[in-house]
Amino acid sequence: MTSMTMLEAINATLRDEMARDDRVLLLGQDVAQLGGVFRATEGLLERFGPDRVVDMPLAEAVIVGAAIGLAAAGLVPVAEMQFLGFSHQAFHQIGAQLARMRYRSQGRFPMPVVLRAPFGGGVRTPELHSEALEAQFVQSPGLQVVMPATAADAKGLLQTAIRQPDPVLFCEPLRGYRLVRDEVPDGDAPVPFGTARVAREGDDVTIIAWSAAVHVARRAADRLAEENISAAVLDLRTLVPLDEAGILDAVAATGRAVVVHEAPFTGGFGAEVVATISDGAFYSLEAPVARVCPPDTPYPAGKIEDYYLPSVERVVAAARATVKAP
Amino acid sequence: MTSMTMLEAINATLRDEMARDDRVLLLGQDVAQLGGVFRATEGLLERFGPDRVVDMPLAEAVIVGAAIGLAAAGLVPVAEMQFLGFSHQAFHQIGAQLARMRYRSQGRFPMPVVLRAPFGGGVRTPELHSEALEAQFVQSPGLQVVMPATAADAKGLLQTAIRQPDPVLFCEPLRGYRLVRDEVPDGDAPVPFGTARVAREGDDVTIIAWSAAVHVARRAADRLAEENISAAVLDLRTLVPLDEAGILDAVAATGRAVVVHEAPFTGGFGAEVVATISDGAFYSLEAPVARVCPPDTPYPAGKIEDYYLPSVERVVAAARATVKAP
Amino acid sequence: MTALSPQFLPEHGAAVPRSVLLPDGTPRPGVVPSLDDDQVVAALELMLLSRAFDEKAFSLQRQGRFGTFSPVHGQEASVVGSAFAVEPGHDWIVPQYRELPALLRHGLPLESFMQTFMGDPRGGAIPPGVNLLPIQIGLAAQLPQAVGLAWGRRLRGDDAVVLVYVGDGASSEGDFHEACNLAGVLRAPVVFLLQNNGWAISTPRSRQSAAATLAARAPGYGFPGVLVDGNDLLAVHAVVAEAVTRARAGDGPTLVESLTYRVGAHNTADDPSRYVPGDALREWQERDPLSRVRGYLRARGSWDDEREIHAAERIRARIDAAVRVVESTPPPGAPALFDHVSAQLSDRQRRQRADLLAQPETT
Amino acid sequence: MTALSPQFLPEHGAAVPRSVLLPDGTPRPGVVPSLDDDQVVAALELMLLSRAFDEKAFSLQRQGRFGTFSPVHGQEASVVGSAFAVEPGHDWIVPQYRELPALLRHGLPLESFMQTFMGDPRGGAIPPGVNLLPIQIGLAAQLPQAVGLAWGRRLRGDDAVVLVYVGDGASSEGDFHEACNLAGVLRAPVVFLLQNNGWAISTPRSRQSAAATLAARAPGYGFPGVLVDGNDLLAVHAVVAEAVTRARAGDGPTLVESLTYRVGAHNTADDPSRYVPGDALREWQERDPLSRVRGYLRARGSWDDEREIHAAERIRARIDAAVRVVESTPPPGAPALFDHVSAQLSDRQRRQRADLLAQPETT
Ligand SMILES: Cc1ncc(C[n+]2csc(CCOP(=O)(O)OP(=O)(O)O)c2C)c(N)n1
Ligand SMILES: Cc1ncc(C[n+]2csc(CCOP(=O)(O)OP(=O)(O)O)c2C)c(N)n1
Ligand SMILES: [Mg+2]
Ligand SMILES: [Mg+2]
Repeated sequence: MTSMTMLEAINATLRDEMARDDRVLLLGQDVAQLGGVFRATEGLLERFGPDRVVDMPLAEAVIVGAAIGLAAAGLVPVAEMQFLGFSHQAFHQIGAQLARMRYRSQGRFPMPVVLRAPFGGGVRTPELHSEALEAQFVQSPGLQVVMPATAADAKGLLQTAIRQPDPVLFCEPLRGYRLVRDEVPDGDAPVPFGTARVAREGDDVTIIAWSAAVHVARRAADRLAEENISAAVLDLRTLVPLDEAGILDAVAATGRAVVVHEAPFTGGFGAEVVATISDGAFYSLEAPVARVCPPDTPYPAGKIEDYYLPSVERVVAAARATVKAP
Repeated sequence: MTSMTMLEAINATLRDEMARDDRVLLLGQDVAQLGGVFRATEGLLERFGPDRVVDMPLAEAVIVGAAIGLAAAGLVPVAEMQFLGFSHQAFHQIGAQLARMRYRSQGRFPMPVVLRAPFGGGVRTPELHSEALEAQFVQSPGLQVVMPATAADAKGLLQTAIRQPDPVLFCEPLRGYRLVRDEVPDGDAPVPFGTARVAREGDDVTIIAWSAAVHVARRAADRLAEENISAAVLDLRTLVPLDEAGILDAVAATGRAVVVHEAPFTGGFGAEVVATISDGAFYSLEAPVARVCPPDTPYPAGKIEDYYLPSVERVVAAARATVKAP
Repeated sequence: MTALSPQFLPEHGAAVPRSVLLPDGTPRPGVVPSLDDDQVVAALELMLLSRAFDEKAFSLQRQGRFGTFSPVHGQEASVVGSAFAVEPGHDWIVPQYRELPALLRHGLPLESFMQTFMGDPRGGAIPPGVNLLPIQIGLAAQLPQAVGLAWGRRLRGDDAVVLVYVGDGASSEGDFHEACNLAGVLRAPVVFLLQNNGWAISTPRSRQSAAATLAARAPGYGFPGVLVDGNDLLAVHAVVAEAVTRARAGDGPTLVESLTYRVGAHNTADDPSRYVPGDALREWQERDPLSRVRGYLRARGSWDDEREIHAAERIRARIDAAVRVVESTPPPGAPALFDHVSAQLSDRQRRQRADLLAQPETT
Repeated sequence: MTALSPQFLPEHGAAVPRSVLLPDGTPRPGVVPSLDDDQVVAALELMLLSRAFDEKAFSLQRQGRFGTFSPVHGQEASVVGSAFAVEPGHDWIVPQYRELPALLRHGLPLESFMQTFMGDPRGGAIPPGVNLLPIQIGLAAQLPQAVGLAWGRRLRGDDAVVLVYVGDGASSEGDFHEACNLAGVLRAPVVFLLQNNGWAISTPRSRQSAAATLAARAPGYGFPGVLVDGNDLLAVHAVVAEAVTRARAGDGPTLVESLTYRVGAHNTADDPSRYVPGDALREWQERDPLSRVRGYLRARGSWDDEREIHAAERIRARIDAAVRVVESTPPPGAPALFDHVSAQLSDRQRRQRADLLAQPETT
């Protein structure tokens, strides 16, 4: 085990995967010479050379499109979207192309492509850099959506993402890059997709979250403990595939749940979590599942960002209300 | 009242709105000379001339982007995406630009823009023409998502879409263009957004749907009636804004509900409907809300399309199971 | 203040198309054909097959036995001439959707192509060793993929060239620009074959772009651009072959604008009489690419009526056989929804699959 | 087979930048400046303001009083020279994000600009009569909008011209292509001012495109393209003024590539020493656009040390006043999340708003 920030874990994992498999190559804006605007790819150009760490022109669609072609040529591209918000420029290459290529070609062209994309609030970015857009990608059958919350999972899920043969959108929380630090297993430790992680045990209510919101949920659970409310925290890790059984078990154990995320309320992935619980745990549910998430407004400017994002207080309040519900 | 197909209703409404307000103009691929690949804009070039009915180059992003600029210049653009699937090429101009322009400019530039887009299954189109993508657009705060099921609503909702000052994604069901025919009110009959329509009364279960799926729901309700199950059908008409009160009332009346849509299961807007019901009608709900929708697979080729789309039989089976649930 | 006026003017985008054959098939003095007679005969037979298939597809479609199909009619020299400049099994072809004969030459079974247009997902299967990406419905989306493929093959150490097709309409998409620009930066071994057939459904080329030629875009990406008479098999072949040679040698991409014409409907659902001016159509009909090749070969004694009749028979037999095969193939069932979606289905997908198979029959 | 080789070659994209002033500010023989001395003085003062603001912004940012900001340093002639060619209150400017002095000249309060970079949504407000679209973070997305705006103003019957800025990096986006192409088709009254400052964050121009110049793309859209020395205020002004005249007269768009250099960091979060070669930087520092204008005006007796000192004082006072105003403005509260989202909030949004206001304080 080594203590690492998420950024360090991602950088080290990219390095190790590139060393392990010479078909792996990185492409994106500013990933080579600069080592990425957040230094996620720092040192990799020097180590692996310009054929494997490639600065691309400023054009997201051709970054994803080229990754599709590279995969068809037998390579394993890991492409960076400088920010998830700018993956919109490549949206037509993702759901309709990348995610469907295996299906369209009836298996001839599997797409072992990883799209890494930082996102998420709390760091006062300029406009369009922080949006939590995960729910816009889950309706692209064939695409897996991965959202690590810890440095250990950043490594384990990125190993899996690079090694398995289907496309992955790998969302990295900006807030976690340097602030999240935890013990990362050394060597091979791939984390299978579709296995949620119990981040904290608890009996009274289950708080379900992913990415940076997991840490909000944990802090809320700490706060709830002071009120003698025992809150479990479930970190989904991957939205597609979804660990339905893990969710249902966790909710069955407490009978009450709260979902927390950074995307706007209406149509956020929280709705899918609520619906999944409603489908599978209807009869064990004792109160409606609360959703703590931003309102249906555009991601705001820095000075009012804290009002928008789910706060520890709001999660605590929602959990408390859920527990107190008849 | 005049009996019309949806296509006729749309064509007539565009014509009348253009006659009413000379700021309204149409732009899109093949909308002028050809009158649209489905003839939705037939005759409008002849009537209003080439400054108001404009054939655009084959580039969706610039169609939406230009509409933004036209609106900033004081016009009321109605832009056609030839198929909703190709709005992906313009995705970055929709959520991050069109939907946010009023907010970004703090009210200086309202965006009275309508994006019309045919979509939906059942007509054996080539790839990428049929996908139900509505859930990918509901996470764009500022954008309204409108999904008429009838010719009357196609008119009434399109009138509202053109006359109110904020951007609208107006999704037109391909299957309904010529097959759906009903009585359309003459003259002014705008249908307010956010008001669901009770398409059929019923006591035992509420089937909630939008767009072409409303007709599947109605046929299922007919079938259920033969089994002495009285099913109500609620047509949401608009997903954003959502008629939460209408949904809750309809579900409270029966205590049981089924949601039907053409988009894939995971993260489809059905999840939001289930979550909305769970939030607001938890204690009156007697069984889990069933979701009848396609599996999490790519929109398929024509020969297997019928297995994919929600069928009358599947809706009937789901409603029956919901009613029989303890 | 002329010392400050633009260095680049619209008229700099103009060019006279390169050509080899005069309209009657006579070679221009001094040009050496880049294909020998056997090759030209093979090319002509492929063009004839394409023309015959267009007709068959229309008639099947009218009988409800075929889906929406876009004929090649008028563009046969453009498609076949270019396809003959790359090597099946080694080079790659990345199609738009109107290039049937190129796909056949590269090894796609006619049956697969037909299945696709009959709504059978299994038509998408591309046999191993057949170097094609699937046909593309999302216009221009194939171009970034083609550049990545060319780049990737070079990284993998082979000298394959990628020939990618795109229409005049699709060339207005952002993907066209992004792909050309990246190809220039990487000097990727790719040839962009822009088929300017005058139309994007009902939108004429003049309304698609104000550029004098689309080939003129190439210097803006740092590589050569060439305008060629797209109804001239030998000219298209020669120009593309030269581009392929450059690409293979590591000298980067070329943009080839093949000036041709869609002689007929956009597809089986289209009514071109609503927008195509009659005289333009007649003029281009007279410039039929098949006649030109026939004229060329006849003058060289390599083609005659008898050969034409035999070719037509063989072609009809091949097409009829393919129709029989695909029409007698049992339709795919519901499980096909889940085939090839991903290497492994998720728990949820497995449950969906089971539920679906347990469902009552669909009506 | 040279008779068939490409008509368009990479080298056709090369050009020598248009210029008016030599590096020391001496006008080239024979060129008549397009701005009178009062105008040039006003332009210089705006350039000085811009330079001073860059410094202020960096120091405020270091103190945590300002957000991520992209300085104009090195590009002042390019931004100011072009902005002086359009008429505030009549013509429109559509910015990318690195054009502060152009926005100021068109009437945006410095305070608004600062508010934006301090994370206050109210900074986005553009006063009525100030003809600007908001700054753009989604690169190149402003270009289609600018074309629509130009088209729309013409439809509304006025002869306004739209001047839209775009970076060399952003010019690789599909939106660049789609917008230029549509502008050509419509002959829209728009001037594309491409600021080629050598970098897109760490990506050098040579890695952004293989084109010899980016102005060479214009013929591919059917309109003129011009390469101009972007560090030469008078050359940029003259070239853009000519383009504006053309646009206003109905003769369509122009692509102006302004060749300049980002002398410093991409933004306050960037460390250019990781990638900018020192000699290039020094070379461009010597070609400082401000010095050139100073030299020009001094030689004409219209500028001296005293004027410089006075200007600096006025500028400092203006900036300090703006800082005071914005720092003493009470911060926006939670309700600002909902302001200007739409004409009317939905029931759901109203409930969300009420819930949020009833929530405990956020930490
Ligand atoms: C991205 C996208 N937008 C729109 C369409 C609808 N569409 C199908 S074919 C076509 C015209 C294509 O014109 P062109 O590229 O010139 O090819 P051609 O049909 O002439 O071979 C259009 C607009 C599409 N398939 N994809
Ligand atoms: C669509 C999009 N992709 C990526 C980014 C991230 N980004 C911000 S500035 C920048 C470089 C811009 O370069 P250029 O257009 O040359 O403008 P300059 O900064 O040189 O003025 C990048 C990549 C963005 N803002 N938008
Ligand atoms: Mg065409
Ligand atoms: Mg730049």
